[in-house]
Parts: sequence; C-alpha cells; structure tokens
Amino acid sequence: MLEQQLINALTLGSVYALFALGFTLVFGVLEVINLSHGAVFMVGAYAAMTAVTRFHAPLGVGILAALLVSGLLGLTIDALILRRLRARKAPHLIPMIATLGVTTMVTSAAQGLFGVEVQRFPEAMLPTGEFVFGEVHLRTLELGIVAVAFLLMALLFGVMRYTRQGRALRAIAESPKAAALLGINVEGLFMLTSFSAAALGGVAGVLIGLDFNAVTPMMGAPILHKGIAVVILGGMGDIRGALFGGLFLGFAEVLSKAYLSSQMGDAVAFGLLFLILLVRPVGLFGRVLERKA
Amino acid sequence: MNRVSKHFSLALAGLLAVTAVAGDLKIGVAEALTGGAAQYGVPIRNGFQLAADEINAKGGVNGNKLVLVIEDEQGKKEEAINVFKKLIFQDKVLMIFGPTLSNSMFAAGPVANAAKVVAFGTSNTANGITEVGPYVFRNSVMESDVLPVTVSTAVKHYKIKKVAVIYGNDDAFTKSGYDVFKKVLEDQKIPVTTTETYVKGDVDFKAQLTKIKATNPDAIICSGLAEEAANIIVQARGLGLKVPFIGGNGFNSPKMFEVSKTAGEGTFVGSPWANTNPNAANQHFVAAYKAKYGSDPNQFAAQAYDAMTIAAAALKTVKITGNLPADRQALQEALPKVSITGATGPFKFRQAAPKDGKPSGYDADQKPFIYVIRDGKFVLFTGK
Amino acid sequence: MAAFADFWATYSTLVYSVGIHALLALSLWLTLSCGLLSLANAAFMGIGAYTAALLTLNLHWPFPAALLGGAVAPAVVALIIGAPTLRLSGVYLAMATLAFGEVTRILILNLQITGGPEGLNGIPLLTTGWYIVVILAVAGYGLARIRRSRLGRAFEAIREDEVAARLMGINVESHKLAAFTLGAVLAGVAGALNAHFTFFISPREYGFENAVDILTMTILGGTTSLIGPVLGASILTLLPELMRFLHAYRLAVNGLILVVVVLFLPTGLWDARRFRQLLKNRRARKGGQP
Amino acid sequence: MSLLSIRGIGKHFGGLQVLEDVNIEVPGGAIFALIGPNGAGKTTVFNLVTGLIKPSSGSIAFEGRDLAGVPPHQITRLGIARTFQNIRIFPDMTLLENVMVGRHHLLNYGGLALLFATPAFREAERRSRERALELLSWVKLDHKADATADNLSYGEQRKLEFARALATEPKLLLLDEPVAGMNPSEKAVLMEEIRNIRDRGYGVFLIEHDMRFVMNLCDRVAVLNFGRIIAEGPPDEIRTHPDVIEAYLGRGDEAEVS
Repeated sequence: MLEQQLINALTLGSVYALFALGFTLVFGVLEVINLSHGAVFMVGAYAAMTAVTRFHAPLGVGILAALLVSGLLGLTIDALILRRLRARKAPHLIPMIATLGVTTMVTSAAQGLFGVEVQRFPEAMLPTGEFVFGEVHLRTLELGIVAVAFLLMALLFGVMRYTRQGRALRAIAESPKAAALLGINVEGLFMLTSFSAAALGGVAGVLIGLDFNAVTPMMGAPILHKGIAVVILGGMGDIRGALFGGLFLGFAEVLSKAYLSSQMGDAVAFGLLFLILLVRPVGLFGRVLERKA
Repeated sequence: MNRVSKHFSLALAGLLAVTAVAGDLKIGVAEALTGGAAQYGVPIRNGFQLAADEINAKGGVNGNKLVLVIEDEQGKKEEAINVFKKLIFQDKVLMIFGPTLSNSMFAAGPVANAAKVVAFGTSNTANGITEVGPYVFRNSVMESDVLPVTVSTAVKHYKIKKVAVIYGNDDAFTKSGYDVFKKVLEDQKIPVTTTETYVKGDVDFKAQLTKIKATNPDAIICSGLAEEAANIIVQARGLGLKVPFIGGNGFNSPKMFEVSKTAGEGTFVGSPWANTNPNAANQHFVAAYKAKYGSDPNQFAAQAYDAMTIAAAALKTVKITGNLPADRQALQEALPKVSITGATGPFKFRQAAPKDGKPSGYDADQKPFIYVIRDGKFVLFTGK
Repeated sequence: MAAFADFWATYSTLVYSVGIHALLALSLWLTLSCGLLSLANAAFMGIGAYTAALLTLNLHWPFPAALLGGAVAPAVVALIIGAPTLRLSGVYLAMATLAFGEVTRILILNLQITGGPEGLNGIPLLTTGWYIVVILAVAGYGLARIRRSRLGRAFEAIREDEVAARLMGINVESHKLAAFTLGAVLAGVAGALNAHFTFFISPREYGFENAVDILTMTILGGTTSLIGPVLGASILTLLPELMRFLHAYRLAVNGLILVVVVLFLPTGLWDARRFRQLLKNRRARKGGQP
Repeated sequence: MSLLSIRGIGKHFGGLQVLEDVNIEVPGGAIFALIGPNGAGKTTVFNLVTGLIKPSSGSIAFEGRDLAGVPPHQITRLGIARTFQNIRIFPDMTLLENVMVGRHHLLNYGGLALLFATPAFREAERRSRERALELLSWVKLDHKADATADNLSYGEQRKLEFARALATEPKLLLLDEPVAGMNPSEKAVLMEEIRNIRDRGYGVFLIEHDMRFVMNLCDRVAVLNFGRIIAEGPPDEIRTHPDVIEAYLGRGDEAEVS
C-alpha cells in the first residue's frame, strides 16, 4: 500500500505544484496575491473543452487554446486592473480584493455561458494507458501531469536563471525601483509575467480537467485554497518553493489520509500551514530577511 | 385625473391582466440557480417548468393556469429565507417548491410553516426536515427507506462478507446517506473494513481508495453524488480495485456513465427512479425532458416533475376562493390525500413521526426498486 | 401601515442580515484599525454561532446569556491563538488566520456536538430587530469611544508604524491581542444573533468565502471611519436583492462593482477625509466669490 | 552617576560584527553626542538602548537599572524617548494625535472610564490634549494641530517627531541625526531648542554627522569608528584627537572636522 500511496502523493503533489507555479510567479514578481488564478485555471479548462468539442480540434490544439486564452485573460487583468493599482502603490490587500472581484465576475460569466453542470472531454481523446508494477498502478495521464509539472518547473527555473529576461525578473523581485533604474523595462516584464503565469494556470486547468475529466465553473475554488497553502509552504514567490511546497502538501495530505484519517486530510494541510508559519514566518523555503529596526 | 395618467393606468391594468389573470394559480419555486448548488437547482427548475407547461397545455387545473414564480436562492440559507418571504408575502403564492439543499430547508422551512404556507422540497433528504412542521412536505425519498433493501439485496447477490465505506463528509446529503448506511450495516451485522471520507470539490480519491484496497473488502459502499461517485469508481478501477459498489441516492443520475462508462458495472443502486424505468409516465418524462432541454434528466428533475404533478392533483380537489390564507390551508389539507403514478412510479405521502409532541410534515411513501448497472445502463434487478 | 407590514414581513430577514453584516464589518474594521489583516473573523463568527446555539438548544439558557457565551467563546480562542499568530505581519498573518479558519471549519465539520455537515437545526427564533439595533448601537458607540481614546490612538499608531508606536511606550503585542480579541467578540456576537433568526447553522457558512466577504464589505465601505464598514455591509447585502433581474449574471455585476470601487475609490466608498476636503474646496470656492 | 551607562556592548548580525566593546556614559542634564562615519554602528547603539534589538554581549543600564530583557515600550516608560534618522511620524494622524500617542502611558484611565466617558476620563484626555498643544506650540506647529501629518514639510515633520518624543516625558532624549536635511537657520533654531531641553533638566543623547552643529552644541562627544569607541571627551579635546582626525581623514571628511 505504501508504494501506491507514495505514487498518489507524487501525482497529487504535482497537481498542486503545477497550479502553484503561476500563482507564485505573480507573487514573486508583482507582489500580488492573485486570487483570480483559480478562475484563470477554470477558463483554461473551458477553452480547451470548447476547442475540442465545438471545433473538433485535436487535444494538442485544445491545450494551445487554453494557453492563449488564459494568458490573454491574465494580460487583460493586468492591463485593466493590476497596472493601475501598481501605479498608485496600493497596499497588498487592494489587488487581492480586486482579483477576488475578477474571480466572481469570471466564474459567474462562465456559469452563464457554459451552464453549471459538469462538462467532460470526449472519451476518445483521453489517453487510457496504464502502467502496472505489481500492486502499483499508474495511469499515463498521471505520469504526464507529473512530467509536465517537473518540465515546466525546470523550464521556468532555467529561464529565470539563464536568460536575460529571467535575470531581469529576479532583479525586479528584489526591487522594482532599482530594476527600473538599471534600465529594465519593468512594465513590459510585468505584462510578460502576467501572461505566462496565467498561461501556466490555464494549462494546469486542462491537465487537471483531463485527469479527473470534470470541468465546472466552480473548479477553481478548492484548488485555489490549496494553491495558497502551497505557496506559503514553499515561500512566497519562490519557484522551487512551489514544487517543494506542492509535493510537501501532496505527501502530507495523502499520508495523513492513509495513516491517520481521511477526515483529517484538509485539517492536516491547513494545520501544518498554520504551524509552519508560526515557526518560520516566511514559509519553508522563503528567504529570511533580517530587517534592522 | 388627467388623460396621460389615465392612459397610463389603463396600460398598467392591461399589463397586470396579462401577467395575472384571476384564477391563475401562483406557485413559488425557490431553487439554487447560481452558485455551487446550481448543478442540482437547475435540473430541478427544469423539471417544474416541464410539468407546469404540460399541465397548462392541457388546459391547466380546473381551467386555471399554473404560474410559476421562480426565484434564485443561491444555495444560501439567508437567501432561501429572503426568497421564501418574498414569495409568501409579496408574490402571495399558494405554495412554494424548494429550496434545493436540505440546509436551506432547515432555514426556510420554519418561515413557511409559521406563515402556514406549504414548503414542498423535492431534493431534501436530510433527517429531520419534515419535523419542522406540518406545512413541510417532500417527495424526495428518504435513504432510510431505500438503503436497507439495497444493501441486503447486494449482499445476497455478491455473497458479501465485509465492506468498505466512502462518503462525502462535508455535505448534509451524502453525510445523512452515510448515517443510514452505517445503521443498516450494523443492523445487518456486516463488518466494515474501513470508513473513508472526502470533501466537496475533491477530485483525487486515490489515497482513500488505496487504503480501502489494502483492507480487501468484498464491496464498497459509497454515499456520494454522481459527479464524485463516477470519479471514485473510475479511480478505484485505475488502482486495480475490482469489487462492486453499492450506492445511495446520489448515484442515481445518467451522469454516472459519462465518466465511468463501463467501470461501474455491477453497481447496486436503490431508487424509486431510473431513467430506464419502463413505466409509461417515466418514458414520457425522459423523452420530453430531453426534447426540451437537450440533456438527460436526473433524479432531481424527475422528482421535481412529479412534485408538480402532485401539487396539480391536490389543487384539482381544492376550491380556490381567492381568500389566500384559506386557499393555502386547503392546499395543505389536500396534499396528503394525493396519490399518483408519476415518473418515479406510484406515489403517496406519509406523515412523519411527531417531534416533541409537535405535528410533523409529510415524507414520501414510495416503494424503491433495486437497479444494477449493466452495459452502462440502470437495469431493474430481478434477482439474477 | 399595511404596506409597511407587508414590506417588513418580506424584508425583515434582509434587514436583519444588513445589521449582522454591519456588525461583522465593524469587527474586522477594529482588527484592521490595528493593522492586522485577519481572515479569522468568519471562524470567530462560527464559534460564536455554535456556542450560542448549543447553549439555547441543549441547555435552554436565556438568550442574553447565550449571546454572552457567543461572545466569550471566540474571545478565549482569540486569546489563545493570538499570542503566537500576531507576531506575523501582512499577508503572512492573513494566511495564518486563513489556515486557522479552515482548521476551525473542519473541526466543526467533524465534531459530534456540532452536528457535522448537517449542522444544527431547529434553533429557536430569538433574535428580534431590537437585539440587533441595540447591539449594533452599543458596538458603534463603543468603537467610537475607543477611537477617541488612548486605545484607538494606539491602534492607529501601530497600524501606521509599529516600531515608532513601540517607542511611544505602547505595548504593541497586548494592543494587537486586544484588537484581535475584541474583533472576535463582535464577530462571535454577530454569529450568535444570526444563528437565532435563521433557524439553522452549518460549517459551510464560516469558511474562506465568508471571511473574504467580510473583508470585502469593510474595504468597499472604507476603513477611515465607522460609517464605511456599515455602508459597505449594507450595499453588499442589498445589492444581490436589487440585482435579481440579472439572473445568472448578477454575481458578475457584484464582482464588477467591487473591481470598479477598488480601482476608482481607493479609500472605499465612505472617506471622511475626502468629504472634508470636498467641503473645504467648495467653501473656499464660495468664499472666493465676491 | 551617569544617566545611561553602556558597558562592554557587542553586537553582531550573523557573522558581521557591528559593535565591539562599546562603553559610553551619558550624563544627565547635558548634551552628549555620538559621532562617527557612516556605517560605524551609531544607529545600532540607539536600537540597543531602546530595546529594539538585543546586544550580543555587555549591558545597558538606565538610572542604575539594568535594561536587559526590558521590552521597548517599558524602556520608553522608564524615561527614554527617541527620534529617527528617517522620520517615523504617523502620517495619517493629525499632529495633535501624533503627540497624544506619545502620552499613551501617562493616560491611565480604565476600560470602563473610556466607555462611559467618565469625568476622570474627560479630565485626563483634556490635560493630555493641553500638554500636547503646549508641546506643539513649543515647536511652533500648534496652528496645524488638526491637519494630518503627511501634509507637513520635512523640517516640520522633524519638529513634530521632536514634540512627540517629548510628550512621553522622558528623562533622556535620543535624537538620531536631528538636523539632517535642514537649512542653517532651521539648524540654529533647533540648536536653541535642544539647549532649552537640556536646561530644563533633560539628558540629550544625539547622533549627528554635522560636525559644526555637534561641536557648537554638545557638552561631551564620543566617536565611533568601525564599531569601536575611539575617543571620548569634551568637543575641544575631540577636535584635536589624532585618532579622530585619522578616522575622518581616512575617509576624506577632513573639511567637516576642522
């Protein structure tokens, strides 16, 4: 049983990490707790769904559609709302509330457009393969999610570390003002970040929608809560942290369900979050800044 | 009065005449049409609408048309109370259908009961709903009527020695289903290997199922809604867990097959309704619903459809006087006498046992059937 | 008079809800006035609601005593969790209180005495308009008094500069704990009142969404005075009722209004300072004319 | 006995040694200055005295009382007040409120008195307001008492911070670069005010870069360089102290010393 549970934890953790990636990227660069990330995630799933069911596109095109549609949504949110709030240096709380308003709007619009019932991808599109090692079962789709999560993480990490844009982004994360003085196009990179983070969220939406084959207007809410926990655990704005935090939460949740009680799954997740914050106020992998008074 | 305002009032009178002819029977419908519970509320509303349209097309009730006043209660208790009050005091309806969730009925039911207006739930299965008072009715079948026979039938058929249980523990509907299962298993002395839970919005059940698999049960009892149940079954099969499922009321939706396809083969479900139930009223309902809304109905829609038929049957025996309190009272007295055969088969009411000496409302008194899933369909179980 | 009776019969619950939400918004206003961004107030509301409901349901306590219970229980919890939690600042405090709220909700969900997901039903109808009016008035008066005292000045000083406040001789920790706990008391009373006119409570009413709702009301109304939170609560409670004709899209309008206010009225709808400024400008203009 | 004694204080942040074996005796009723190049650790001394950070070694005593483990707000209540190098007023509060915050611990009415606005409460608040206005008029800001502090000019903000610190009724006033950003006439006024404060019996302990200002004003001066005290004495002595000249010459700041 343990082997299977470890596999379960790995897949669940990858799902969390995948979602948390874009979320943490936005926090790291824009310093915004973007509560619309769950809605963006849902929009991605619907974009792919519409592409494959209405326009009979292949799944690959569906994922591309998700990437573009969510990315553009992220860009729009940034251009219409977040940029203005940045311009007037609104405190953290304000963009958080604004993105909450966006979530309500987008979710409600999705309910109006697509209805409230669960929608499914056509059966024929789903990869059905499965690996069986003794008692341990692993579906191709799950393997895909794990692979994609790690791949994207590696890609993002590489971009941040080895490209000019990545270095600029890290500079911005340190200090937007200093970055602007260094001649970095801060606004342009903010837009790039908003687009990429939302696109990542959209892709996560499709993959998770495919894995559990259920797409609903409300699908963003529960994962958003977990996403928040992951990002805090991993340290806000830290890309490796998203992976560690996601896996950590996945393992904590699965193992507590397996060896304690399934009633306690979420209680363990949030209880852990609470305790970790008390011990390490910036999350497990967050940078500790000793501020002088 | 000058001419303009005279014209205006004439026009207003004309408008009123169109919307509310004397003799119209105003029925309130309070269901969750937005928010998370809308996935149940919308099919329910459709069921009411379909039945009312059919009844009106045939000339209404004693020549009076049914007029539905439909309000969204968002699946929130305060909203349910607000909507109930609006329907009772402002729209002056004869009776109210809804609300969608048991929780909301616990909040809004007392309002209707105090105002002496019938609150007729079609999807509230929680224990104690009808203890609110004599004006609270429901035609949703109580799990306690269905599950004992479902479990004993499945146990006999599969020669089950021990079972594992999984249920949604943050939802009144699935939790009360679980409570009944638990009692039935105790009564029938069937050992439980492990009891697992999940919460609304969960999509990954593998941790629980892996644990269940390790305890090696002969069957899995699941109290969940079709959306989650289907994924639970698929994921169980994905983990190589091949034992049959026994489901509660929530399984009873064609949605089961959209995801689970053939994975749910052999699942036992006890219910008064299935889309494949061959009785004429049901086949008509299933076809008409599909024609009107373009999707298959579920049990929620079927019960709403029947509820409207029940109300119409009661109204047929009531002489509408135009005195609202008297008419509402008459309707309350007429409802318990109704006996019809609808999409869910033969139906009549049964008064719930009184609580603390106070009179209770009315539960459904229906004979459940046992269905088994075969070839991706609900098939009436006949012992083979 | 008959028209009023009809109106009251239909909308009394709505009016009650406005009062409850105003109380909740004020509870958060108090916490925010000390610079603490807390998402725990929904959980405190739940603790108050369950405590009071259990006291009237099982022990048949008189309502005022149950209300007191609904105030004391969250205060005790706030004191216990406050000491370690309030060391955190900004979003981290928000997240820790969010986690606390979720744990509380899950605990309520899994306890026997709380009725689990099926909640508590058959709670007697004990809340009357007078209770809400009086408690809201007392709360408003109390907060107004606090604002004009050393306590209120200390809260504001802490919000604006914690270190400077400390060096003004203010015990920052104990003041934060006081603001957090008093906020919990108000939220608990709001919960207790709410439970006794809705007949029913369940864990899902005290989750993340509700915490955010409370926050939204407060911020929308504005935190520069006591009027702001009350105004925000009233608008967000009444708006969905007024928007009924929009059907499926009415929540979308709700969201839109939120975004628009945040974008164009940074200090919320009610900003005493802005009004004073407007008044001054107008007076100056008038005075300038011969 | 000196008012404040700092004995053998050391402080390191991580591996970085900021202060090493610092000994300072600040007398009462005098103006004492701590000078030194940027980054010498002067503000760290203030942070240690006010309890914002804990020393790695050594001890600090105020009026003979050891301050180890005493939280900052208690230290204020014992009679040490401070201003900041980068002004820290409460921008959204009015000037009057800013100063009244300083009187926080001197108002000791209880919760009930507060709720019912008892005569005792009113009297305490009234006295506090009067004293605050008096302090504001002293720094010539009383005409703006009801304006919010964020409307003030830089110099006015410094003066407000000054009044606010005095509102705590300190025995020792710590001033962190009080004349930074001020023009010569403003400096002259402030110098006069600081002397006034001393003459009323307060001790003043200040950090400053402006040598002319320090040499003209102070009774005693200590010089901190690379975390160590290199000289201590009356201004005339310090002006000619070879180590001090070395320290400043080494940094090319000779103009300031002379």
